[in-house]
Amino acid sequence: MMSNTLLPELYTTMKRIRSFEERVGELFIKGESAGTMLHLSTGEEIGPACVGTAMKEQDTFTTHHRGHGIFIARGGDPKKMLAEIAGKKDGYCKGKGGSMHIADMKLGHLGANAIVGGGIPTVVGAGISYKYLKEERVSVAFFGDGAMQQGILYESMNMASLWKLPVVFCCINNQYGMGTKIDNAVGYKDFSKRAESFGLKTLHINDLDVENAYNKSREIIEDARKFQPGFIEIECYRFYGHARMDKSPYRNDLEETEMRKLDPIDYAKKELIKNNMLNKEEISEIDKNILNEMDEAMEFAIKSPVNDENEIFIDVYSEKDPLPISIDEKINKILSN
Amino acid sequence: MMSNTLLPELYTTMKRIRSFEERVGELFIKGESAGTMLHLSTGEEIGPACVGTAMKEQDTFTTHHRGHGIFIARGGDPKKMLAEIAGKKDGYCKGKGGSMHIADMKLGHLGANAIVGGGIPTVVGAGISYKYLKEERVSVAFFGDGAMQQGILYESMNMASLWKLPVVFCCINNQYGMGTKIDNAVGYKDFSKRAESFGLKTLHINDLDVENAYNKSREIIEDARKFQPGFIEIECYRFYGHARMDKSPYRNDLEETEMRKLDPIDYAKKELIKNNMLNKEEISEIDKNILNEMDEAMEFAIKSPVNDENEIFIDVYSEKDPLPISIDEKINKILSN
Amino acid sequence: MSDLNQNFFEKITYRDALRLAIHDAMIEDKKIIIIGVDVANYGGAYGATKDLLKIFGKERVIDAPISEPAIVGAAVGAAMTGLRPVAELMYVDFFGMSMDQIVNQLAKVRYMFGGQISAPLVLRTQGGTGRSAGAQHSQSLESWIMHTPGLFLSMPSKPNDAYHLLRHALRIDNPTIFIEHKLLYNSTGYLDKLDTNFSFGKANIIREGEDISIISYSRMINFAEKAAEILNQNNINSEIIDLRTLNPLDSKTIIKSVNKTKRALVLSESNYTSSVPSEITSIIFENCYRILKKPVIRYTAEDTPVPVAPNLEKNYIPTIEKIVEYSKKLCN
Amino acid sequence: MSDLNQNFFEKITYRDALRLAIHDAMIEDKKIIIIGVDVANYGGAYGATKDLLKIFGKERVIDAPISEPAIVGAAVGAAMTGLRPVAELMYVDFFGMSMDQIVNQLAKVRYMFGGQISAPLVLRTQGGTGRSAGAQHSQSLESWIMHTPGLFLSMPSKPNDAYHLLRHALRIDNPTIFIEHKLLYNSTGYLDKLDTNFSFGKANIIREGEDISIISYSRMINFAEKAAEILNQNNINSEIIDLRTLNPLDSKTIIKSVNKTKRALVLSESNYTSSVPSEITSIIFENCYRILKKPVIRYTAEDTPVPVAPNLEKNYIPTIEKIVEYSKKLCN
Ligand SMILES: Cc1ncc(C[n+]2csc(CCOP(=O)(O)OP(=O)(O)O)c2C)c(N)n1
Ligand SMILES: Cc1ncc(C[n+]2csc(CCOP(=O)(O)OP(=O)(O)O)c2C)c(N)n1
Ligand SMILES: [Mg+2]
Ligand SMILES: [Mg+2]
Repeated sequence: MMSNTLLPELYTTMKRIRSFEERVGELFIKGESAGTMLHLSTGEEIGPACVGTAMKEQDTFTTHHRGHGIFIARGGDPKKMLAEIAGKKDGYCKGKGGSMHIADMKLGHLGANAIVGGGIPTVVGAGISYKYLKEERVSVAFFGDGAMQQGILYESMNMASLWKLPVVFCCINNQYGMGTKIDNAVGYKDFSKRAESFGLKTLHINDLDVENAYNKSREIIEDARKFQPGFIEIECYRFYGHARMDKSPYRNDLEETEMRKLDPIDYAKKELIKNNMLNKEEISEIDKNILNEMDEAMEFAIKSPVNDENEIFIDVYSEKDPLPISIDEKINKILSN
Repeated sequence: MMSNTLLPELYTTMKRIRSFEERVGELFIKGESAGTMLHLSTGEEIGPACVGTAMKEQDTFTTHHRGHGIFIARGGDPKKMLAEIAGKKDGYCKGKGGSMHIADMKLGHLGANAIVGGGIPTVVGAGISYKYLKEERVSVAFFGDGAMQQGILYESMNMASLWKLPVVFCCINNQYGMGTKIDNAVGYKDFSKRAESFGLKTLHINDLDVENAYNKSREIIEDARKFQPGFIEIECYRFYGHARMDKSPYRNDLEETEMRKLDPIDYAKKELIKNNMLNKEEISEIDKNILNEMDEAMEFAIKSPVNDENEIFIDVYSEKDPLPISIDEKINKILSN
Repeated sequence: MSDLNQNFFEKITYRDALRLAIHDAMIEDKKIIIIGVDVANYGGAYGATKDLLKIFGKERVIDAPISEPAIVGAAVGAAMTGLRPVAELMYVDFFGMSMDQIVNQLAKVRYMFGGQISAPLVLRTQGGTGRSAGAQHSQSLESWIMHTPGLFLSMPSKPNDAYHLLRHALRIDNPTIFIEHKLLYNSTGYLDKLDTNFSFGKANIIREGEDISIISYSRMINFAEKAAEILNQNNINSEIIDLRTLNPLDSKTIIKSVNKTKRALVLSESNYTSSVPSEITSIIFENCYRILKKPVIRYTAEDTPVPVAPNLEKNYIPTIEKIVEYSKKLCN
Repeated sequence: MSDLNQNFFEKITYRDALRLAIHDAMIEDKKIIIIGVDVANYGGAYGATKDLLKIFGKERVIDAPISEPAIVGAAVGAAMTGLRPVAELMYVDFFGMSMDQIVNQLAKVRYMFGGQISAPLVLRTQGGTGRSAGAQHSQSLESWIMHTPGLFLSMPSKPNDAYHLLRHALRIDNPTIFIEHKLLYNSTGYLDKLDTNFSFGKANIIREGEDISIISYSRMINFAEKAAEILNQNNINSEIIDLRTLNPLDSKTIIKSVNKTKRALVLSESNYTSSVPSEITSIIFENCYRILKKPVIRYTAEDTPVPVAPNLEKNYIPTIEKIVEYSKKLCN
């Protein structure tokens, strides 16, 4: 393995993301997922891998609804993630958040969000904190191309620029917002230009070279650390439907077939071999380890117990406060009047 | 009077605006205004005059809270405007809307708005209507520099651009949002660049030549009519406080004195004389007529009757619906149980 | 949607009743357009506008960018200038970002402008739990709307009501907020397009009874009906009132029923506090407190956000068993 | 704010009590920052943050662009990462555009994320009528917030309460929505910084009486007090309960009072339907319906938008005369 390359690591990250998402699909098929609102990042691994790897340990982030990949890239534990997606007690959020609200404060995951654009201003606030507290941290908001049409993004960009915050806005442009192709949602398609006009430093990634993407992303992140906020757009393709139930009838098979050929993982694998960074056996070994890891995660998630019913009432207010009174208690009290 | 110039007309419009706003101030001092939330456009007349004159009769618009000037430029009747500002029955909205909600559907005034940015998407909707109904109308949203930081503006710009709507966004940049100077609110100050990045044709006016501003604005409006939506920024200076009570302690006198020298009306007057378009007497005549008109409007507003109390309940629902039951009636009915 | 010309359907889904309503209205009135995220190509996240793009074309069925505030705002503008938009918010939870345009603009246009104009549009959306969609995609936010003067509010539980309420909303001059329920789309019932009994603003007495009035709307009606069967086996004859519209609210029918049964259970999937159920409870007490045999009970979702975990989500909202239990206690 | 070190003020404005509270908290806790439109240079539209910029500098007192959704969102993010923001919305009406960040984010952060974190911030704003500010600048929107699990809600009427509630909100781990009233800023009262009687979540019995309970909060307390004097001259001895916080709500004190007086008038400036007053009315009936001598009355603003015309605006909200009139009728 060459020492001046991160490609093996980046490959591994992408592969782990893909394998993880496969397990999410499996969990669903097994009837073990909490609901069907499972948004897979299959095919989009380059973004999470390059930006996720470029971030430092102390950095934080928010994600959109399609955030599993990003969290995996940032060290998320597949066990606790799958358990969360299954709505189980051992999940990151005790199963109360599910796929769209995974969070882990220890790893700097300030939360996934089911509201398109909802988690974007969070990083502005984090940036305010880090700058004020003189902590050398960057906070990154990940979101889709759809969120480029949410006004709060521009409010947030302006704030980051105005207050020179250590913040990066990262758009994973997978060409679709649900069933709507980007051309049907965007009047003029140059997202970097939008971000520039708000004073951000920009980066537009539109190829499969994850290492290059990583190097460039690192510059943006490090500039942000020096209070020049940035914007990264990573173009990719959503390989499958919007959520687990969607078969994408609104786009044609040819497009899917063609676009799926632009597979960042295949590309990285070929590069690894071509440049003698890893041989086939080494790659197989990596892949196998990943599969094992994910097998264990599956088992963990499925075996994880469900919550006690009382869990409904916990975490609404702080631990010091009494739990909200249940409706049952309220009603019985009234009936006893 | 030269025939190929509109300067006399533009001068008259600006002067009427200024005189009108003086009367609004007077109304307040006399204790005849409904409240104190009166936002004068004194010093900012160039924008309303150039864009307002560039619009055609059938065109429509929304304004922000500082919208008197625009409406005057679009033919608003000072009588009914002042009566509205006084909260009287003869006002445009029966005194129920006041200064911040003047509207007149007959003149295409789709409404002033007290929510910064609130009236912007309205013109997108108007644009959808006109395009669908094949009416050759343009709809213009007027707003301040503060609204450039409201996300809904960018959502609206994108829609106008995506759907190629006959819509123009017009920013009256008076350098302040209340007590906040534009540099403390905007990270990177090139509004045209923002608008361009959403696919709009842009125009930035930053001098006192109202006729030139008018000619350029007309191009933007006519392009919009051909479905190329546009953006106009007109830089100016808010001569007085934010609202009638504000003495602008947050900005220094020197700045005010210097900036007030950039008076579009003085400038136009000098141009008129220099170019022999009007002589001093003719200008005095115009000014006098305007003063008379405003005197009459004042009298009208002050004499206009107040509303019957029952007016509270009217216009909540359509004429076909019963009026909302008053609280008094509700309570008395319950008490009679 | 094969039977476009049929007038009576013995069994039709709630979804298809909605589609038919929009379809029929659009045939009648060229001013009606549809606008929303994924309403055209995708046919609506819950399929309520499926195929309408094909039938009416992209000038009338418009996929919008994910810009909910501007979607509502643009619909308001279009409604003010001659069109009659059916705007869709994919989830009622997106009221959050849209409340300015809904409450400060839409609801007040007519009033602020002294009656010069109104914004006759229908804002369709759907809410409720049942899909483990979590705290931001499962709320019941009708209380915000019912609290806002100027907005009609429809929440049908049955296909026939869905059809007629939507048709009505597309004819009148007031804006209507139309809240569907994500678990009702596949539910079925009859549809009589020529129904002469349907009357806007009137509650529907789904079941007559003497022992207890169960007052509800939207999906909870189904729960009430199932509970009623069980109660019946226990010799409790319940009257079920489906409010159908929350503004206007048919308090007369509620009061009349409670005056008869002298017991009332208000059933809703919304949160408990400061809510539609609080309103209805107040109205019943105000008018019937002297004759009530027992206090009015409001049975709602817990006063917490909605959890994802299916076992929690299930118990988060009212259950049929508990409806039965409380009803029995009321009838004791 | 000359007497920064004083502990007791015989007469201080509501505005200055708020300023002092923020000031004192900021001295104590370096994590507190202020963020909002015109909070720094301008000192707040209603002056509640005047001079704080000078004292604490622009790192802690931050003028924000007019981007309310992002202001709330940024405050949430800052609160999640170690600070304790006091965010300001200049008018409560701007809840409209901010509800997503308030309700879908702020209120749910702790719950959705399984208790890992909370967003301990205070969102200050002001509402109400009285300045002819019109339909979009005069609303009373506390009902939306009280309906939302996860948000504490304070609406003080007196300087002393304003001070202590704000101090409390800046110490606890829950987010608090803090709604002031535009006509209260110049009102005066005492302030005892060391007040040991003050207890968070407890209603304040402003006046004890036996004949009728008037339950209210915010500016309407002043109306209630004036009405009480007149009632007193008519031999009606009213008990006034100032709720101070709507979440938590001190139902115990309400119920205890009504159990004594057997008559209740719920007084609020909000709209009537599906509201805080509906909630309180329900609670009273539920607990006291058997002993009530008369139905509970909820006296609120009319169910219409707020008109600008001063003569209309005045009658749009409760009046002292009518409070007296209804109270008399209740005591008949
Ligand atoms: C504010 C809001 N509007 C609509 C939705 C419904 N929705 C969920 S995901 C999605 C598409 C988002 O597209 P994009 O941002 O590109 O992310 P992607 O799904 O492609 O990763 C939509 C419309 C939502 N969750 N939030
Ligand atoms: C959404 C919103 N935020 C804040 C305000 C309070 N406010 C009224 S006018 C104003 C300043 C607006 O500045 P700008 O848009 O530049 O217009 P100008 O007053 O300078 O004409 C502010 C902050 C408001 N009305 N609406
Ligand atoms: Mg996408
Ligand atoms: Mg300005």
